[in-house]
Amino acid sequence: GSSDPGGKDTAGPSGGTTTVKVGVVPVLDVAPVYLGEKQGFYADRGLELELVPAQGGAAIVPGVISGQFQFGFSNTTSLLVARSKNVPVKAVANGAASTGEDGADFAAITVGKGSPLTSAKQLEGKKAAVNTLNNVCDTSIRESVRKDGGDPSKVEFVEMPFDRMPAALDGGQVDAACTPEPALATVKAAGGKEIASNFHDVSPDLTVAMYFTSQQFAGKNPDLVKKFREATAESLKYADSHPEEVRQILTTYTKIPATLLEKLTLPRYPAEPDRASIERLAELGERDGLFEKAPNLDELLP
Amino acid sequence: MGVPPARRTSGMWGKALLRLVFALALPAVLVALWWAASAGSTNVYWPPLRTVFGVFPDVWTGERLRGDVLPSVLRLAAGYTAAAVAGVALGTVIGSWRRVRALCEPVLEFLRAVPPPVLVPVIMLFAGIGDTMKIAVIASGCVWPVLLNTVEGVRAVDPVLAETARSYGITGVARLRDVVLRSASPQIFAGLRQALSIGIILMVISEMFAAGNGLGFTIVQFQRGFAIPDMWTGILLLGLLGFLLSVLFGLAERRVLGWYHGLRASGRRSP
Amino acid sequence: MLDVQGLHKVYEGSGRRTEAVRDLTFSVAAGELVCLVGPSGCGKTTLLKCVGGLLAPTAGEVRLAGRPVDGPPPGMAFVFQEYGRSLFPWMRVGQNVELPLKQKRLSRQRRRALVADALESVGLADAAGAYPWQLSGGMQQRVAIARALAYEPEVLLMDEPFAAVDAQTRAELEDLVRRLWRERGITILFVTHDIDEAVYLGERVLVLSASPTVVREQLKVDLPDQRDQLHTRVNPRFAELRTRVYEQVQAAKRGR
Amino acid sequence: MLDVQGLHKVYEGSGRRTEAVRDLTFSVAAGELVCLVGPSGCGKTTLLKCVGGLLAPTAGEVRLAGRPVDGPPPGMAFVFQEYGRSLFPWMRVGQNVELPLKQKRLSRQRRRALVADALESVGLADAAGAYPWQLSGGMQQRVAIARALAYEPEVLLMDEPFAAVDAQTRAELEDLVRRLWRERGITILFVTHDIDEAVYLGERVLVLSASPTVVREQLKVDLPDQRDQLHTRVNPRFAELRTRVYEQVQAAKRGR
Amino acid sequence: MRGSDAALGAAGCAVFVLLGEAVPRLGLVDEDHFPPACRIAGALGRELSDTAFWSALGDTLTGWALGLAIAVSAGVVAGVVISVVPYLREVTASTIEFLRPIPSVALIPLAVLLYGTELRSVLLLVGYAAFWQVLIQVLYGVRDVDPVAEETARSYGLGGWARVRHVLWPTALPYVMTGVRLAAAVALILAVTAELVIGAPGLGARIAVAQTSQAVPEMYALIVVTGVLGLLINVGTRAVERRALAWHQSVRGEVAV
Ligand SMILES: Nc1ncnc2c1ncn2[C@@H]1O[C@H](COP(=O)(O)OP(=O)(O)OP(=O)(O)O)[C@@H](O)[C@H]1O
Ligand SMILES: Nc1ncnc2c1ncn2[C@@H]1O[C@H](COP(=O)(O)OP(=O)(O)OP(=O)(O)O)[C@@H](O)[C@H]1O
Ligand SMILES: [Mg+2]
Ligand SMILES: [Mg+2]
Repeated sequence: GSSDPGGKDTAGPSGGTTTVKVGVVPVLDVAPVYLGEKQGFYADRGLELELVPAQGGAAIVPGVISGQFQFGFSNTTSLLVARSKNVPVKAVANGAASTGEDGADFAAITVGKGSPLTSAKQLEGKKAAVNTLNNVCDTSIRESVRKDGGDPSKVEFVEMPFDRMPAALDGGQVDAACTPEPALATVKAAGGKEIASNFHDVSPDLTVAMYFTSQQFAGKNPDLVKKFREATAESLKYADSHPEEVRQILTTYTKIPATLLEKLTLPRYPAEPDRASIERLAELGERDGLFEKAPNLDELLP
Repeated sequence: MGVPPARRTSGMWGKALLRLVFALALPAVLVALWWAASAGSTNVYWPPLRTVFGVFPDVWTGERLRGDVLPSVLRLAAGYTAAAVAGVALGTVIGSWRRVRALCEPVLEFLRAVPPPVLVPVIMLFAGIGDTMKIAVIASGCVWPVLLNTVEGVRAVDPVLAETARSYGITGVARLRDVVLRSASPQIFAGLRQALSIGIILMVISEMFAAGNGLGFTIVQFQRGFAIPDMWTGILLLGLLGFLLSVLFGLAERRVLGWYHGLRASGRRSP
Repeated sequence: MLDVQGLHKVYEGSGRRTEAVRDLTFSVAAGELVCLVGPSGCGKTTLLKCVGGLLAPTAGEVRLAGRPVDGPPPGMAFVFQEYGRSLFPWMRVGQNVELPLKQKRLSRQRRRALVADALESVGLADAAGAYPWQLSGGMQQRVAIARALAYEPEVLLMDEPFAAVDAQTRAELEDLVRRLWRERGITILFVTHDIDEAVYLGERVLVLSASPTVVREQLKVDLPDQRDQLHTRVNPRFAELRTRVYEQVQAAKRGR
Repeated sequence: MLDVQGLHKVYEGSGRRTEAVRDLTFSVAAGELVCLVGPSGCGKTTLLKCVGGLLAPTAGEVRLAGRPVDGPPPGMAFVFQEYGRSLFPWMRVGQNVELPLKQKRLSRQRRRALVADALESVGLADAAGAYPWQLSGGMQQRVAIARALAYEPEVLLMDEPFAAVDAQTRAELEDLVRRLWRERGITILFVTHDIDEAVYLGERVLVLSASPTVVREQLKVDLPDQRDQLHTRVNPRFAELRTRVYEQVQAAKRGR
Repeated sequence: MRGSDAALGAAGCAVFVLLGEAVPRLGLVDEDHFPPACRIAGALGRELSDTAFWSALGDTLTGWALGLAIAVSAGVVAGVVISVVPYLREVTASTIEFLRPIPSVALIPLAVLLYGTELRSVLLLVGYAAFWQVLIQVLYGVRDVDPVAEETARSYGLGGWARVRHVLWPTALPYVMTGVRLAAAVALILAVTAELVIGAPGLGARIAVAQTSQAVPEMYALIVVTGVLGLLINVGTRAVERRALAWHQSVRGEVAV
């Protein structure tokens, strides 16, 4: 294998269209690319998408860096952390954003059925589950606690995959959890409650995740990147205005049970990342020690 | 007419020195190769070995050693011991009775094939998210090589030895302790050695879930935090830990299997 | 004491079927010393294992002291033809001899004495600390004998126990066995290929036919009870008996 | 042909040091049949293994046809005292006998013939398809002998090869060995505990002392070359020789 | 006899399934998180009728079989060479012990870096993990050669290769069979894990999707599939063993009597 990020072997033009591999996490956030592909937004620009579902950054970032994927999907904080360690990632398009409605976001701090906890402040001295430590979940929960007048350093964080959180809440192994959809709907269906909208608390327009590529690839293939960005922006716009189709497309690449599907709160899919919210996230990250020095956003953002 | 004692001791030192050279030669060559191959690397995931060595002392001293390595090693010890005991006990039962084996084997084979990363959540349901869970995960992976090797070792007891024991009324615990387990011990040790490295691997996997400290936890954090050289130091440390444990294991093995090594060596041309 | 009735044994497996023993009927009185001879492969070991409860007969029955044998009876010792493989390689010689005694719940002191005694009597007093695989073939065989003797059995089954020792040692061991037998009143079933040995040792010699095996002849050895290597072997009756047995074995071998 | 010079062998390991052979010097002419007798544990097997290049002596030298032995010389066959363990349990009897022949690159046809012949001559023609562990002790030993014979060796080392067979078979095998030796002019070193056998078979009998071992006596067997079980054994010279050897063995054993 | 074994095995499985039904039904764990066996069976039925499932199964099996084949052949060859060549064992011991405990999961970034989510990436991880299982078993197995058998072979002038083939290999075979059984499961585990984490197509990727989608019964159904695969693989290796080791005490001892 070569570390040449040109992606020649897979991204070579074939009859006018170029195949690009995109590493994605099979969750709600990436519905727009699936939808956009179906709608032909990418094909219109001569792009053929090959969407490769992976579990997370551990697989996607090295894949993009080495050119095995041309683009990848990642949450914003991870990209900030990567950037701060001089990993040459470059955001190219927006991913998903907070709904901007407190109490009706697509992710929330939840507690199990019958829990006495009702507000973020009460998390002091309690255990909260996050999918990865030192990432957007704990940063945002800390912010929620802070905003509620509590001391975030007193919250204990435990790492576990989102899908285990409903079980952990029920079993009393953790007191609260950072649950995006569909874990959120699962918790609610089991009688759990939302006690705060942690993403919203960071910024109502929080850009939670973005699509990115490697700096090298972006430098060598500005055209391709531009096409991808445009197509993605169009897809995002389309998705934002056609929530039913989003729900529909979810059934093609996820196995979300039909009973949950209707209850899901969808994220917003703005066409462009919200720089202010990302700056806020970087500030919080620096404060929580995710990185020593806030990364240069100009290098990261498109 | 023996070798004079002075020469014998110097021979002993010579042997120890030779063993040291044997142990270090190949690693030295490999490290040199790695060093040379990675020297000019700019790839973040493939840092120059020099950088890795450079950060090693900073990463793995003081607090980390006590706060991360020690708990991991303790969990490993607990899980490994549990697996060894369970594997040998269960293996002896299954190996001794064909019908028990026929009854249990399908279910065991089923469980054996379930990947730990998907098994961990299930174990979490029953064992919570604390150390119990991690120990259970380690044990659940280590047990297989011990179990399989014990079963096969027990099945292969020399029929003449088995008959000897039977004819002298050596049954029950004595038969188990003095005949069956001893006879199977070379194979059991093969399993125990396998389990050792699997234990380390599962220690890492178990700490990828719901952990707050530990060697595996730290490595995963480094990986997620893109502290790639630090991550490599963690991998090196895992290797070192494996090597260290295998040296200890070798000492134990030499004690327990002394008879076996002597027996097998008795056919070699020069003793 | 020991009753073998219509014993029949067929080995089956790995694509082979061997009728090792066709029909054996004989009995051994309590405290008797019976020698078994017969052509190689005729089923002596098979018979001994059936008597010792180590092998289930295909048909027929073995009774010991009136009770049918369906497992090794207590108070029985077995010296295997495969002496080397019947010693536990992970135990030193002393431990090998001691192990069955532990099972008998003897005191440590008594065990020590018995082990030392038995090893002494087979001429291996100074090999107690060696592993079996550090010994020569003959020494291993003597360890196996020592183990059986130390056990102080009531019934002793020996399968060519002196095959690997030199003539002189063999003579000594023969006398040892006879002495123990006379002193303790043990019942002994002794398989041997050495016809002189069979006649010298036994009260009775059983000659087996070639496989599929039946009892070809039972010979009472009417030599005086007190035997010794020098006089007994030159006794004309001894010569007669040994010639008789030899003829029978020869006939048995040809007779297949 | 074979020269053993000041052979010395010490076993060390697992907390024991045994001086098995102290100082052995003797030689065997090409085409000679020499029998070795000596007390159990005196180092006969050790000696044989040194001669066969399987064991490195602690001191001294073994030369075969002028060349020092430092590994098994080609054209040599060995019948081990532990016959049972020297047969490969994963091969059937026929394959066990055939394996060394394959190594000699004989044609398939020739191998077949040799295997069938050898098995026939030890009386195991119909056991070719059995696994060794399906055979009786004596049968296993005969397979080991058949393997050595089929190999058509120039030098044949046999370590108590007839210990587990009955008297009649033993006599037949003795005659077989003598016949092959005479026909093929093989050099044979033959370890036995049976003194009659040593005298009957050998051109010369070497009596070893007890361990630590030296050569105690070398006895030329001046019996006629043409021997047979009936006449040779009643030859008065035979009786003289065997008494002589017996005395030596007895003395050797006491002499420790 | 073979039939009664199968019946016993089926009985064991039945008890296991009943346990899987009873534990959630009795409320020992929450049904939502550990669905009873019948619901898993339902999900399994849906999976089995989905063509995508079958192609995923095919992908997983391809990765498994190739990875296992590589690991077994490399492990056997390396093990034999290391044991046969003088001093090689001493020289390589420390390196082997160093490399063995390095978890494949830690190598995932490296694998992705080299091969992306292609099959080769899965093969690297599968091969790396399964190789050690075979190697260690071979090393221990080779050591088990009976000295008398070895001497016999040498005395008859069997050369190096013939000794490996006729003495060393049959002796080590029981160990190797255990090694292959261990490796087969590890290879399956790693194939699924690699797919799960790096998203190479296969059962693992489907499990990942089921997990992130909160489709609990589907996830368990897929886990059951991997377990059943392991079971079938074992049936296969046992059958091979019965033929290849017919001479060995472990097999013949259970045939007789
Ligand atoms: N485990 C076995 N499986 C199959 N056949 C066997 C087995 N053991 C013995 N036999 C067969 O049974 C017959 C009798 O064997 P046995 O060992 O009883 O003979 P034996 O009289 O002790 O002979 P020997 O004097 O040579 O020791 C032989 O033909 C042998 O091939
Ligand atoms: N592998 C070994 N390790 C240590 N000591 C050994 C080993 N093999 C033999 N010996 C010792 O060497 C001495 C001679 O043994 P050897 O086997 O040569 O005797 P032998 O003459 O063949 O006896 P036998 O007639 O009983 O077979 C014995 O005292 C024995 O204990
Ligand atoms: Mg027998
Ligand atoms: Mg010997």
